[in-house]
Amino acid sequence: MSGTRAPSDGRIDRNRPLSFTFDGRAMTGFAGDTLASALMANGVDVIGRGIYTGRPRGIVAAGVEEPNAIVQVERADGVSEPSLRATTVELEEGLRVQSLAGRGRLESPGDAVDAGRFDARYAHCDVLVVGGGPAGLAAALAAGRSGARTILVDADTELGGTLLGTRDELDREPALDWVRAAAGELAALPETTILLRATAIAYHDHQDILVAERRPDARTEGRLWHIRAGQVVLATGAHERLIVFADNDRPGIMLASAALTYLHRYGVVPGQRAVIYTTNDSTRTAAAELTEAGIEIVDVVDSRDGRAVSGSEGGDRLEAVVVDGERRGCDLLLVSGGWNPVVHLFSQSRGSLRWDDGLATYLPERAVQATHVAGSANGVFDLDGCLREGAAVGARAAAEAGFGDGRPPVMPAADGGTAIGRVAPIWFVPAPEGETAEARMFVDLERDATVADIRRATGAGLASIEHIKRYTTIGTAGDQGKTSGVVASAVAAALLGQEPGALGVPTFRAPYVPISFAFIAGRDRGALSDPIRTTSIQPWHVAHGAVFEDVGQWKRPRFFPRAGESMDAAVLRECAAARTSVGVMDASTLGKIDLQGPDAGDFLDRVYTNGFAKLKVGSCRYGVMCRVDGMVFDDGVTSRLADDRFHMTTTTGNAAPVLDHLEEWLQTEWPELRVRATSVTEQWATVAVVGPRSRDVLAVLAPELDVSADGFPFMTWRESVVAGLPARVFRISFSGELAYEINVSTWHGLAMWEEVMAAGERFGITPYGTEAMHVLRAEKGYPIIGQETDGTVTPQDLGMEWVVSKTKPFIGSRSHRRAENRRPDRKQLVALLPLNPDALIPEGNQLVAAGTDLGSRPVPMIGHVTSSYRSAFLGRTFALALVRGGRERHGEAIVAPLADGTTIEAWITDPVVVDPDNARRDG
Amino acid sequence: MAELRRSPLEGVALGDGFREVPFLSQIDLRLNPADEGARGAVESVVGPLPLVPNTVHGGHDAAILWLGPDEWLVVGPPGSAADLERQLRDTIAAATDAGPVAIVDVSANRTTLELDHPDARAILAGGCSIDLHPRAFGPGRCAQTLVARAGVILWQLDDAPTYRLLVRPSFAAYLAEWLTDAIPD
Amino acid sequence: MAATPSPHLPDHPAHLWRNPDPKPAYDVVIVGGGGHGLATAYYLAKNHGITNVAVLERGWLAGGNMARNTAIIRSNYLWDESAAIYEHSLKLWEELPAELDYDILFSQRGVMNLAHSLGDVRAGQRRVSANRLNGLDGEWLEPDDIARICPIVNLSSDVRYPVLGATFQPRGGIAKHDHVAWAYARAADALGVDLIQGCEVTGIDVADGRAVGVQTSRGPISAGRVAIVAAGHASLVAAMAGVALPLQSHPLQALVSELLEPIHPTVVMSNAVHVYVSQAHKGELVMGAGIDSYNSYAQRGSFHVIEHQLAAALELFPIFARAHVLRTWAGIVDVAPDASPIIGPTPVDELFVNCGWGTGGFKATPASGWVMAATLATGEPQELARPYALERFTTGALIDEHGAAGVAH
Amino acid sequence: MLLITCPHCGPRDEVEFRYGGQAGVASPADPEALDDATWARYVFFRDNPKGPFAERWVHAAGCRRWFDAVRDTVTNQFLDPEPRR
Repeated sequence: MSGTRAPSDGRIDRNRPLSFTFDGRAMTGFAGDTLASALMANGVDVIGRGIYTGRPRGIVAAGVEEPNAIVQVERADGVSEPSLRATTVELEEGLRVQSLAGRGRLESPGDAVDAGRFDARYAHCDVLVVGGGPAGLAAALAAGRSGARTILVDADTELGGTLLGTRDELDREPALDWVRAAAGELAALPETTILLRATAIAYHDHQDILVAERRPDARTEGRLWHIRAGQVVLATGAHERLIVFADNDRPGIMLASAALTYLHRYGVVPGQRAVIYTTNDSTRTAAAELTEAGIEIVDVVDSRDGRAVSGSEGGDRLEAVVVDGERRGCDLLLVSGGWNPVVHLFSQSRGSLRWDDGLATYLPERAVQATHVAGSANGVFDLDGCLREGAAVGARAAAEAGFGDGRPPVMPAADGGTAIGRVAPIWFVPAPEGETAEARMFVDLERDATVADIRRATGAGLASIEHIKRYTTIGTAGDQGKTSGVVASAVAAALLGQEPGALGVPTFRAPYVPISFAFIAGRDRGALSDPIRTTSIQPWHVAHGAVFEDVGQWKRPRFFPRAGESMDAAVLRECAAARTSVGVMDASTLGKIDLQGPDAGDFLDRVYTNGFAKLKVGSCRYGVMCRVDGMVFDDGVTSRLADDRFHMTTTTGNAAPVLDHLEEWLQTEWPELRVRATSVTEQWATVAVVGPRSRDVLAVLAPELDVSADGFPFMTWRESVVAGLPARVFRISFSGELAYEINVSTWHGLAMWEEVMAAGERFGITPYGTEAMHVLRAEKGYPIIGQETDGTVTPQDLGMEWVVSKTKPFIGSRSHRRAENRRPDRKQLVALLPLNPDALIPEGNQLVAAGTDLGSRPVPMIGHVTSSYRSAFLGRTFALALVRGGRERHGEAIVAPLADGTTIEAWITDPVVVDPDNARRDG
Repeated sequence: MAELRRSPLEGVALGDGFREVPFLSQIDLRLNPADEGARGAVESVVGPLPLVPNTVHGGHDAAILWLGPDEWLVVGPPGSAADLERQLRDTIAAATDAGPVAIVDVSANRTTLELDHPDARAILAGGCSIDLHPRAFGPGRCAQTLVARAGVILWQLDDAPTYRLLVRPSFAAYLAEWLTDAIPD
Repeated sequence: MAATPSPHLPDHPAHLWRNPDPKPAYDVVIVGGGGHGLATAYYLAKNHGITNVAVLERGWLAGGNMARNTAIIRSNYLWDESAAIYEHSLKLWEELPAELDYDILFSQRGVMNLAHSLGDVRAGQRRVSANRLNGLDGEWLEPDDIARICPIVNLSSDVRYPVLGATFQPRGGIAKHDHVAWAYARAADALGVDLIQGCEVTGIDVADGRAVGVQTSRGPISAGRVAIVAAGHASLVAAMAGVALPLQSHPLQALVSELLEPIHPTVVMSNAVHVYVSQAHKGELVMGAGIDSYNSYAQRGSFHVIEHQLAAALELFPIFARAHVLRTWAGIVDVAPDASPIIGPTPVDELFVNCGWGTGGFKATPASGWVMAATLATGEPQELARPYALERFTTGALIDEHGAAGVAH
Repeated sequence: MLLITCPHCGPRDEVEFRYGGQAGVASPADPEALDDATWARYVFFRDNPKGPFAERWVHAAGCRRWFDAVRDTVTNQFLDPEPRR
């Protein structure tokens, strides 16, 4: 016989039927059912198959420890989720459930992105109570009444824990009446929060507990709580264990407590003729309760009487068990092999465990964090004891958090209670036919692993539980060995001739229950997966069809194509405009740092390779920074605003790292320097006006400003009004052209850009993006940090001895004198001119000496291309490259072997290929 | 010039319960609080500096926020920064016993979002790890912290609670989208 | 060739190793019974005939990083020195199943490294070009090629960081880490090497500047040569002999999903968003994240690393949304300033180190053991190991695998 | 997620901080006077203890101040309740 729905009883809502399908068969359950209880009530025996053996498997448990009933669930909205435990899925209308043979399926709901939405919540409390059973409720009441900020989390849909599945009484009233009253009181406490359907999945360092809350009717499907708790009470309960004997995996064999839970909570009669097989007192009332439900009790087999079940018979459903060599017909075997306190979170918190012989299991021993354990999680199994310990621990936790006097509140008295007494464990029942039956003695049902597997592992020489776990895969499935871990350890110990607690258990890993990737990713998806940073001029770029590139978190215009124009054509056009007339680009993303203080000049002398202390007010200077190891870290132009004030610029990507670097040296090495560094990156928008007509544009915009070559020379800056806006204008150039960088308040960035465009219209002013910017600077041999450099390049390698002081120390100066950094064959920056002026060497391509044999491997490489472009100005291609001893090779040929087997030959030249005399820039 | 200014969230549709307060004046002050000359000079202009970390003197219209043991942010109404900076520089220059004070106009370096929503705490707790419970964080408190992936100066104005979030312009659209998306159920 | 993914694992051999008590003296004592230590012992015995060797393991064999990595194998490193040693390793991998007669589930399903920015593209092209000239199988993939090889990668231009291309090494892949370690252990044991577990080294005996033995929790053991092959704990062991190593130990986190039907046919890495993922033989997704910033021996990291990793992973692989995290864990990686290993002699005679493998340790296992064995056999650095000498930090001749992924713009 | 106590701002989540490695490594007063080995020791060699470790953090997303703390690298517990400056 299979399970049936009882005519009454249970905490389901029989007025709310819900339809669902299982492997295509239409079924009905009720609100309040789990998928497992509904399946059982519909007479389903086989929910899945053993992953290796293919043997039929039924429902074993009623909670997260279920090893068998694992299914694929498709919701009405089309979302399909693999590998869910039917025992933890709340039944809802329209579920389409499929059995699985060990592996789940990932499916996209059509072409649509998964509609599921999850979020996160940070929370802080004085006392966190995990588990809303009797011990947890008592603890929460004690803590909550003290005024402590208390959070109670419970994985179930309602509070009560095991009481939901028993008929226990308190003060001679149904225990659930007390639960209801306690829940009501807690809900009314202003500083107490109750989270239901909320599973604590991880206990990290510093009292950081992750709680996954399922929210079936909310806008977010789930919420991941990050709870920082002053004190933590773990009232996480215990899982009943199976007993290992031959063919112990047959549908109809289930945990005793689970069977009673199905009966009392869900109104499901799990079978008709039952044998109870127990090792302890927790099944004491089971027979009476089953009898009351009309189930015939065939036998009660108690290990403490020296009796044992050694085998089972049947097909897809249990038909009989073998008790002390005799066949007993039954369709239900209720098993209680003892109890495993749920110590997962305690262990994750680094608490230590100890073996307890009386309970034949591991118990919490010593906490490392502010962790308290109460109730059956602590080995206390009687209801009275759970309430008393819960109340005591809750009060103590609150007191340690500074609330209340630590005295526990009075709890109601349990009538009788459900102590388990001493456990007489049976790790596995020997079979009459000997060891051959061990291949049918299942230890880990989810991994289909048996006593035979463990015997093989120990026989191979393995003596560590971690090795045995890996050899057998026991404990590695989704249930993480909740029912099997202690048994496996004890079986292995027995086979090795050791005591049951000798081997310990494998490390408990977070999460306590499996949690979906989407649940953890939360809202950090799509547009919110990472900030998109844009400048104040972005609306113009978008309106004018810019193509963007990602530069860190920034989106920067790469080029501005006209209709039908290719990137190459657009970039050539943009470059030509800058070299022949005037171009404009948005340089707002450059890092900017305001440095103030009497020692600012000295400070810059120490952080830049060149000198700044003597820079005149009103002047600008290019500088290079190195790391302590002497490698180039960043570069930029720094201008003196006043005797005690500088305006530093950094590369876009290094804006934050450079500020951090400056603060680090200021705060930790040179606190005596009176310098303050403040980021002004986003205070200023920067519009670079570039080209021979840039002066004309500026003259139009700033009529009061003397823009003549003598009045506003190269590498100086002016404070001025430009287009009616207060501005700082820097005459600096990253293109080799006459150029100005106009800085205005970010509020004015777009207005300034528009004014520049209007003023430049008569000169054909052309906006350009990062690509043209890269070409223009490359033509001048200006390196880009991160493109010409890769953390292994010194300023000398870049041909920048001129920027490296010989007379003063700076960060990294000592490293430049190390042997390796003085080698003449270091890779040095050069330009390459392909013999074929149309041939473009791919960026990144490696280089070999002319005449190198390319027919064998490895081919000796002497450098690589860092940048490669078509130059509008030169009417040809060119590249920058780092080449071994490159400075001595000017005029030599070099070869780039391409991926397709062809080669490009090029001449090595000085890195400056346009206007080496700087006549254009200085014009 | 007001017509030429654009705030970072101009034209951006924002969710209920929050709005941009654009163009506030902001001056970053750096000085050693033990330097009585410098502190006296500064305080003669802006009023007492909050010396307790993460606290604020003042309110909606004018306030000083503690940013670090030697750093404060002076917030004022739009258009007041230039005068204030000049006044500070003049006063410090005249104070012969004042050590160095760094003064930087950072008005455009951050914009301000004001969150006035009954669930403001919960919304922020969706991405901000600091404890916003009234016992821990109330009116007159500020903190430099993270909300989701954006750095902010978080500042509680009143018991409502109303919060201000000062954020870099380039992160403002992200933060606004995050807040709009966060309005809880 | 790629084995067809199947939930079935091959049976392990019925005998793996003896569990001998330590002898009073060995020619070579290897401190550390991880993959590298076991491989070193095996090649000492097999290539050099040196079998009077003990491998001392504090816990259980291969229970450190070998048990905690994501089992990715590739050799497509940028620098010549790196490519040489990792390619030697890959060649050894290709022979390993037959040589060790153990199904280590070595699957050459290819390793793809995604580029999300123009800088990534440039760096990827540079690496592929170097790989090809060094004789490695490196390819550059355009998005269409990526779709062909791994259809589940999201190649939409609407994602936050669109995929612009990828490097690909077809010979790269994965293997089953425990099987690899046990295969080496079994083979070394069979050749006479003593694998001694539960034996913690508490001191290194140095006399006249020469290492002569070790103190252990199971008594003193004298040794002709001592090799420290202890991964995350290398600097602690070396310190026992007064040798300082430029290493910092950090957590490196990883996670695994439940068993899933085959969906992910290759290995995909994305340094830019700190994700790497493959689907192991039984069907679980195995995923690694970035290194936690702080020093730690805790074998656990901080959860925000996992949160970032999964958010990034779902941008790349939306279909993973409903896969479940089953377990998370961390190894302890020892990282040198240039992110390259340190192999060879130390200032103490007869004391050798092999450490600093950072995130590259698993794939290097065969070559690491090979070159270390040769170094121990001759007392001189093996040719491939020579660039990895401790002295490079003094001369400045670093092999900067950090810098090779320069990210500033 | 570690909870790190900034000496100014109090306890904050780890993501607000950046790690600075070993504390108390002073830069040499006169680097030029050092031989290559000594210089290399300063640049590249740091303690890597298992147990208490004096280290530096900067409250990068907060007050931007650097501070020292002692943390056990096995338990991650900070040993000074109030980190030293």
